[in-house]
Amino acid sequence: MAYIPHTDADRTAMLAAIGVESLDALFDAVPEAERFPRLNLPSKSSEMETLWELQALANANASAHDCAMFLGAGAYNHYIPSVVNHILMRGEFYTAYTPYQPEMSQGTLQAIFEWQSMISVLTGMEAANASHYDGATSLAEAVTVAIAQSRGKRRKIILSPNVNPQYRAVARTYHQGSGARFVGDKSGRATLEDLIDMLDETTAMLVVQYPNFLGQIEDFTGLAKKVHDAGAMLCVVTNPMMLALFKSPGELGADIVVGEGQSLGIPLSFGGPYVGFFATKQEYVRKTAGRIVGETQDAEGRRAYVMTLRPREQDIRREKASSNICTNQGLMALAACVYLSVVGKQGLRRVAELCYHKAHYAAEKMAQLPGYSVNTTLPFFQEFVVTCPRPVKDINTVLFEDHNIIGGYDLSKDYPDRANQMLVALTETNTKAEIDDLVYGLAQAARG
Amino acid sequence: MAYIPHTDADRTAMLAAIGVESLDALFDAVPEAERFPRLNLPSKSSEMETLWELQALANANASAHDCAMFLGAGAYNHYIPSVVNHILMRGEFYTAYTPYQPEMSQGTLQAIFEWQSMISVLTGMEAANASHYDGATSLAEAVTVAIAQSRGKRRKIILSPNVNPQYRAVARTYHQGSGARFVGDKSGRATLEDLIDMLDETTAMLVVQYPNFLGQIEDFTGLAKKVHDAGAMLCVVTNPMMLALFKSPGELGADIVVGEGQSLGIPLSFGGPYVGFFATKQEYVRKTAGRIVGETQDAEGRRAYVMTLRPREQDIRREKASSNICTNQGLMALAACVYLSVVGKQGLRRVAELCYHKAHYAAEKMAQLPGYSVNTTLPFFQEFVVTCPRPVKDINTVLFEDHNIIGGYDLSKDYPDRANQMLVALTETNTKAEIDDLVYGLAQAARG
Amino acid sequence: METTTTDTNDAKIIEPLIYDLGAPGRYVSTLMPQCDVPESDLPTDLIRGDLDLPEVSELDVVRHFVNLSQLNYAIDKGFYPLGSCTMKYNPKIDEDTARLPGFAQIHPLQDANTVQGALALMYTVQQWLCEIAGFPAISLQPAAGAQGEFAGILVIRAYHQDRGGIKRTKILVPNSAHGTNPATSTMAGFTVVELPSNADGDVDLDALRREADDTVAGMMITVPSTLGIFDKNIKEIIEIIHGCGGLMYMDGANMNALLGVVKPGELGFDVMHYNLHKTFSTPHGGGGPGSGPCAVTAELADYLPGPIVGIVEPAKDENDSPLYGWITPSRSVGRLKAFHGNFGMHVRAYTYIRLHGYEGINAISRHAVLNANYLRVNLASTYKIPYNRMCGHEVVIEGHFENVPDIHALDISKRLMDYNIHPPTNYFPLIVPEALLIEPTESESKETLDRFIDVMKTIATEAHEQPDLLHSAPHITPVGRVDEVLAAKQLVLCCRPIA
Amino acid sequence: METTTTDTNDAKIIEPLIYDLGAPGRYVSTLMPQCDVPESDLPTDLIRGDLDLPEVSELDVVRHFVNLSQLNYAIDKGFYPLGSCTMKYNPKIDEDTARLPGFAQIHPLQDANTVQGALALMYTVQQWLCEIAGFPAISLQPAAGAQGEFAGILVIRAYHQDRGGIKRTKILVPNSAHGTNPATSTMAGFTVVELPSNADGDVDLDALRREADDTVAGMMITVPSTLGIFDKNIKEIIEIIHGCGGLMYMDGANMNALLGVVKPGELGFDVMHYNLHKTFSTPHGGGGPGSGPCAVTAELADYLPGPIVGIVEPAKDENDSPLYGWITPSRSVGRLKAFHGNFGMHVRAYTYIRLHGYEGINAISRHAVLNANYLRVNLASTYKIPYNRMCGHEVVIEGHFENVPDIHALDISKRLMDYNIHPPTNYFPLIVPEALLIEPTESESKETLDRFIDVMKTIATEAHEQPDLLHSAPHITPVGRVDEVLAAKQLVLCCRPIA
Ligand SMILES: Cc1ncc(COP(=O)(O)O)c(C=O)c1O
Ligand SMILES: Cc1ncc(COP(=O)(O)O)c(C=O)c1O
Repeated sequence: MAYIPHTDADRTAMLAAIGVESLDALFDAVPEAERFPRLNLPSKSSEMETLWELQALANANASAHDCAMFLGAGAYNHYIPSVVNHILMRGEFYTAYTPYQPEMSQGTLQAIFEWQSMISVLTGMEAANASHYDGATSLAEAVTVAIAQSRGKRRKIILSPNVNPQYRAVARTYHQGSGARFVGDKSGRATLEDLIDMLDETTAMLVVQYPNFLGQIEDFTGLAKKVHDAGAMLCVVTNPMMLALFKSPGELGADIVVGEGQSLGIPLSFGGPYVGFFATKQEYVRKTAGRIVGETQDAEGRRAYVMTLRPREQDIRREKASSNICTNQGLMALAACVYLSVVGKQGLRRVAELCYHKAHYAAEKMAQLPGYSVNTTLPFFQEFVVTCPRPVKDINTVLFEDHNIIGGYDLSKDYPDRANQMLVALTETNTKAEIDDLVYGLAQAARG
Repeated sequence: MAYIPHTDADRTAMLAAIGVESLDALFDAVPEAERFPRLNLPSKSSEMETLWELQALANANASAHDCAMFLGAGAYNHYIPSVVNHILMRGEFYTAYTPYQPEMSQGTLQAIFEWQSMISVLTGMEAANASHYDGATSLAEAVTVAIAQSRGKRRKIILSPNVNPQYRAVARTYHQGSGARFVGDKSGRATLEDLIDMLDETTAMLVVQYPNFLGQIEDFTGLAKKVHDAGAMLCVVTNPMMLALFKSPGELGADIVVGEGQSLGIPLSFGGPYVGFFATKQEYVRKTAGRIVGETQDAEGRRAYVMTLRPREQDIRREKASSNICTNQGLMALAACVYLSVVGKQGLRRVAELCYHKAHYAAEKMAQLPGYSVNTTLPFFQEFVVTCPRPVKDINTVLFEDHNIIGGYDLSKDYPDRANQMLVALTETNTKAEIDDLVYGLAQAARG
Repeated sequence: METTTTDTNDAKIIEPLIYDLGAPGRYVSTLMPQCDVPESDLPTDLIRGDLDLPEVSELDVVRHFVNLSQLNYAIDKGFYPLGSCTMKYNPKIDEDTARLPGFAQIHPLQDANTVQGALALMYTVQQWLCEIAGFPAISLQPAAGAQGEFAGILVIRAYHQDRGGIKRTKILVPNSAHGTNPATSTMAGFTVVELPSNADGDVDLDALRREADDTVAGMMITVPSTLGIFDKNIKEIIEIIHGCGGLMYMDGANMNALLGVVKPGELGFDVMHYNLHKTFSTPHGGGGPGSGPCAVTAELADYLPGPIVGIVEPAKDENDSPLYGWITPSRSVGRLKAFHGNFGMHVRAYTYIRLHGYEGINAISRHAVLNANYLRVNLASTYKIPYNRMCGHEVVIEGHFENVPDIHALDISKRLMDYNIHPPTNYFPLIVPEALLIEPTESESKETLDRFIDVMKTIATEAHEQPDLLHSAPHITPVGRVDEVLAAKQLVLCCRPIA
Repeated sequence: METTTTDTNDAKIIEPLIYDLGAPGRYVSTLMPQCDVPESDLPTDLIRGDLDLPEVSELDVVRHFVNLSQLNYAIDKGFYPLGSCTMKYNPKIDEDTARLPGFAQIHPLQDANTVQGALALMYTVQQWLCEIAGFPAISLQPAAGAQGEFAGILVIRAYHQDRGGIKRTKILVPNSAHGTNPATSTMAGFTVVELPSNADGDVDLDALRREADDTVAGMMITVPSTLGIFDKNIKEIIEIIHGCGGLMYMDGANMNALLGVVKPGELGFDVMHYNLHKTFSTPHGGGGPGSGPCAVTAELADYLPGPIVGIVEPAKDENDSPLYGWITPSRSVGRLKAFHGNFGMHVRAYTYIRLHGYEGINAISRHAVLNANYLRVNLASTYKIPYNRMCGHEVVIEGHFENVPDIHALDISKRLMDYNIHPPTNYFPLIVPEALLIEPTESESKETLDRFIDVMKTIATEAHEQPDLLHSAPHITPVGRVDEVLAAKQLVLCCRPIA
């Protein structure tokens, strides 16, 4: 049956060896009343028919494959070089598990070590871990580190309202039992100065985003010093694609840098699997959660890699572990590692520049549209806010139905006072023709 | 540039080592007048844009992906299990070449050996080679063997008119300089008895097809004996999918069995790459062309595989070689080998049965259509001839435009007296719903 | 093919780091599209200086990662009986369906009406997983088993809080439990109380009764347990906990023993998580991504993390489809990650369940358990089996011998590598000395199991006759035993200088 | 990871045959769709009995072929300087484009109006290949280089026959030629006359003049020659052959030295074939599939094998596309294979040329030749280079040493394997003693070449100091030197008994 290789003869011989009459007799220990329930599932389907069914479901979606995509807000439609998927399709990578046995896992281990190194470089931090589930849970784990760093004495976390709303929500979910107190983002309008004013001796960490959720590059000059002076840590949530072009959070004085690695060669895939990265100073490494790979040697002095600082982890530390993370997003870290390798130093910068140029071209065109206005008070990277003459939902309906365009993100979903504000994202995949279509579509949609 | 890794520094150092000033200076030996012509080609394009361009070209075709497919006539739309492509995508297989160095090629060599074994089993012959370009060139190579077997004394080749017309054409192309004489298929209507009557002491080989081009299974009982009594060889062109269900050509007494392996896990791909197979009795092996892999041992007695009987081949025998074949269709043989492995003994039979049942269901339904008649005087496998009330071309236009169906093959292209005859092919991929649609479409098309 | 060369310079390096390949100034030009819009000025004062990434060709990259991949062992290479991890065959078709452009290229924030296919798929996966486990509600959001646990424990916490249960601060966890269980409980703010196991490997009921009071929020238990056995008293345990007002959490990492055998919801569990990357064969990816859906009783449904997929407009008739949309449970514990979970794993799980159907799903656990017991009875004469009774989908043995005290489970594990077999899980569960937890899964054949049995017996003989063979193992892997202490001491985590 | 185990039973078998895996009665049920039509009776007397195919699980299959693949060396693993074969990098994107459903799932006999995208692609490939080689007409039908040669020689034959040239029975071929050249000529019914090379490796002009009479149908020559050099007298050779009424055939297998450097059509050649699997990087596939388009002058266009793609209705205006269709040249030598050639390779070639553009195409040969000459100058001090002058894209050296007479090119080749490098082509061209024909291709980096040079020098030292190291090589491959004589003697070509 399907992937069960047993022949009748195999089954007979094996049951005889065990000394039972039937497969069902293996389950005598299971309470009889509940044993062997009926499963209300469809009947089996051949691979061919299953593929057809899945194709039909896939075709029932409008995708970046057949629409122009201007939606970002935390996930971006970048081009993925073919080689990334070819490497990911190697069974040696995707059908292995966590490299518990280093002698049989040097491929995975070295790739993670390389990914850690690249994340360190991009963020400007000394160390990075193997991965977290996504950018949001990386932030939640950063909060844990900050509280632990103060030995639990500081539990106030100041969140910029311009941090991705879903990340803030996840940090809160994670810490509903930990005693962390989140402040700063309630009104949605706190400025950096407001946040700095909240620093006190109970503050464990201040969290900003770079570029912020609205696409803007806020001026963080001097921020780190103020945070550190208050005895707190500075956490920067960031988009690694931007870091190809803009100063690293390390240069800005961050203590912990977290973010979402999806931009780096990972498909949109309706929101996952992605990969959260987590980078910090070497001094905080022992406080961080998750797998970390370090360099070492084998018995004959050959260079080798191995998961290190294992005693921090749940399987050894159990109820004293700071996090329960076990399985992470290994294969996605590999994808990003291959992406960063092949796009490389010059290529990544070029992709980032294209995002920048396309976004600025689009912003300029939209700024000229009657009824629309674009906020460009701060520098921006690939995303910006355009205020529309009508609710974004309605605009997007017109864009999709009449122009085959998936429009930007409706900011009013997270910021009630941002009615009619659309967050538009551009990547290197958006052609000038697509952008011009979008501008045209917006003009049409203005009329209602 | 693209896949050229040289940096400026590399180039400079290398030119210096060689002792020339520039890349162009490497070509002084090339006649100056013609040196460095302008190339009227498009400018370079990024991978992303190239992919888009190719997607647009691909989308400009109607394919079995989005139409119901009833076209066969030598290439069949079977389902290809996912695992086949996953194995084919392994760089170790597809970026290697002919296994000249067996110590570094045991993967390719053993896979070819396994493919040879499976083809031997399917055809019922003692030996098979690594592959030919396709079924048609396999037949052409069989003709060469037959003439060589008679030491050139016999050069008459009797071709059944029911052999695939393209195969017959290719055999003629190959032998325009070899002195072979092809007879039997001129009128297009010669019966098996007529062909047998043509046997004489100049006959090198008689060629029949099983199932024949019209899908029929002719009765070859006693044929081999008559051919052999005349001192000639019997060549059977066959469809390996049918051999999962029907008696092997070996059982029928064939001396050489050739055919197209596309049915075995190879995509339609607009006609290629496919894989020709060539199987024969052990006694004729030394006369055959193409790579052959044999079992042997290494220096330490480990089992190993190696290309054998190499002195037959062009690189060693040069102008005395019986064929010039060098590169063959190795990867496609691997595809078929994986296909036959995973579908296996029971699965292949099941697929063949499905083809049979679907074809018979379709034939029965069409036979009931006013204006259409189906020829079922002989048993058939997956293809049959339906005589239509109008030219097949017109019927197919209606089927395509109104019903999204790619109809059968227009036999009048090859057999002028078969006007209005359509060769319909069924595989396990044709659902009952598709067949019913086809029948409905044919009924509609009858009206004109 | 072995990649080590006899080149003395390279001898200490199996495969260079990607950073040590390539040359300054090298790049892959095909990956740099032209700019088709006017270029804007960059804000120079914000621009970074150097970007220390690899400078390699595409060929450099391909060779590097192909060569790295060959340093790995994997299910696609051979037997991988890593206990508690369910390393079963990953169907190749799953990889194809997850990559269909209509799945891979949709954005998580698209309007629901543009992604009805994806929502229908998730809804169906929710339904099927509910049906298999006997629960009415589920959230697909958790990204792995541990996050599924966390979701479930937060649900338990919220439930008690809503009922004023502030003094319910304890979560009971058997000492055989996976480390994530206690860690999860702590993360959620609970105190963990470890419960001893009895001589049969079952939970010590007396100890349980002693702890079962009104400070208990709930109990986390794995079924079958991480010792690979079905606790004979499972219904009694559930009753005891329910009796003191606690909720029962089932760690579903071992669901590969229960498919079609028993529905945890029907046994009386309140919350459970799945590991799709185990039971439903979404690949382990060298350490993820996983997916850990969390299922609950009707009473707890409103607390699930969200959003989840619901029907917002039912189908009008048989030929119509319902309209699917996102629904956030009314008293949700909140979102656990951005967006909606590891959708790529949901596609694979859908594919896998669809291929199997009820017939196949019913067969999986029966054969997984058959395989584990077959190993058990065949290894029992050579290795000590601490709980030698009918086991579930895995069996724990002890990797040591009375008369060769310096042979440890680790030595046996490393020696297995020389036979091209991945070791079982080592030193877990913690309560078994020198534990080797062996999980064959249903996708392994009798031939493979027979060879494993032979090899294990050979190793036992070797342990007695040539113990050094085990101590010096492995011998045929790309590297020999690696020095974990050195790694922690030198703590080299990055190969580049960071400014 | 080495797959050999220390298991004594398995020691002589690196990987079992697929037939030796599995068990009777095993099958993969997911590959057996249900029958949705009424089943018909089978004609029992025509049905075969046993079908002796493997009976394995999907996992058996995956492991078997993954393990087999790892026994191979490949471009994706390392340096593969196999002369005359142009083992360059195969871009991964090519594999994606060739698999697009709109290409992979179209039937070759579909009506032209349903496959306009595929025809447009083939038409464009025809145009580009014509442009690059300087010919006005081409057929994409030939499946490999040898078939391209055959097409070209048949064209030459037909041309002469049309002009009553029945006594033109000779094809001249330099003795450095690839074996396919003489074999092709014989297949087409010609007599082969081998021409000697002079001390410089060029064609001996005197010998050529002696043979150049009215019995000459044509001459086949490879440019650059298989010695890797540009014949200094190429224009004179062409003149001589044209002077005696013969036609000039260029074997284009070495076009990787000529892209943007010279157009053979402009040099005066009449016919030429390409090897798309060499020059245009469609992968070699472990021995094919290839593609060998045959290009000709206007005078010969009507003889090309067909059908080829033509424009049957020109575009009406700029925004319109032309209508493409099949055209069979009026005096075609006939079809060379069923359908229209290896279309999958045409898609890859299109992708490859499109990515490069004229800029990239112009760079390819310049760098291929740069690489070859760099190897030449660096190896010249260690190895004898019979024609040590500026070479094309490959260089031939002699793999032996005066003072160690029992070291042969083969020993050097086998020893290279120990350094994880694929050997060059051995013993070809035949006219060079102990030939090692080295073709680095443009996709290899200076670092790779430098390492190769180092290794070649090390091997030269080893040859003198430890010759047994070479004789016993290779040492690190899955099998050691294999016994070719035994293979031919026992002639085991099939592992199953055939009834
Ligand atoms: C029993 C048990 N519970 C929980 C987990 C945690 O699952 P995950 O690794 O997906 O977070 C595991 C897996 O390692 C496990 O074996
Ligand atoms: C010079 C030369 N000519 C012709 C050929 C034949 O090409 P193919 O192997 O594609 O038939 C080759 C390839 O091996 C070659 O190197």
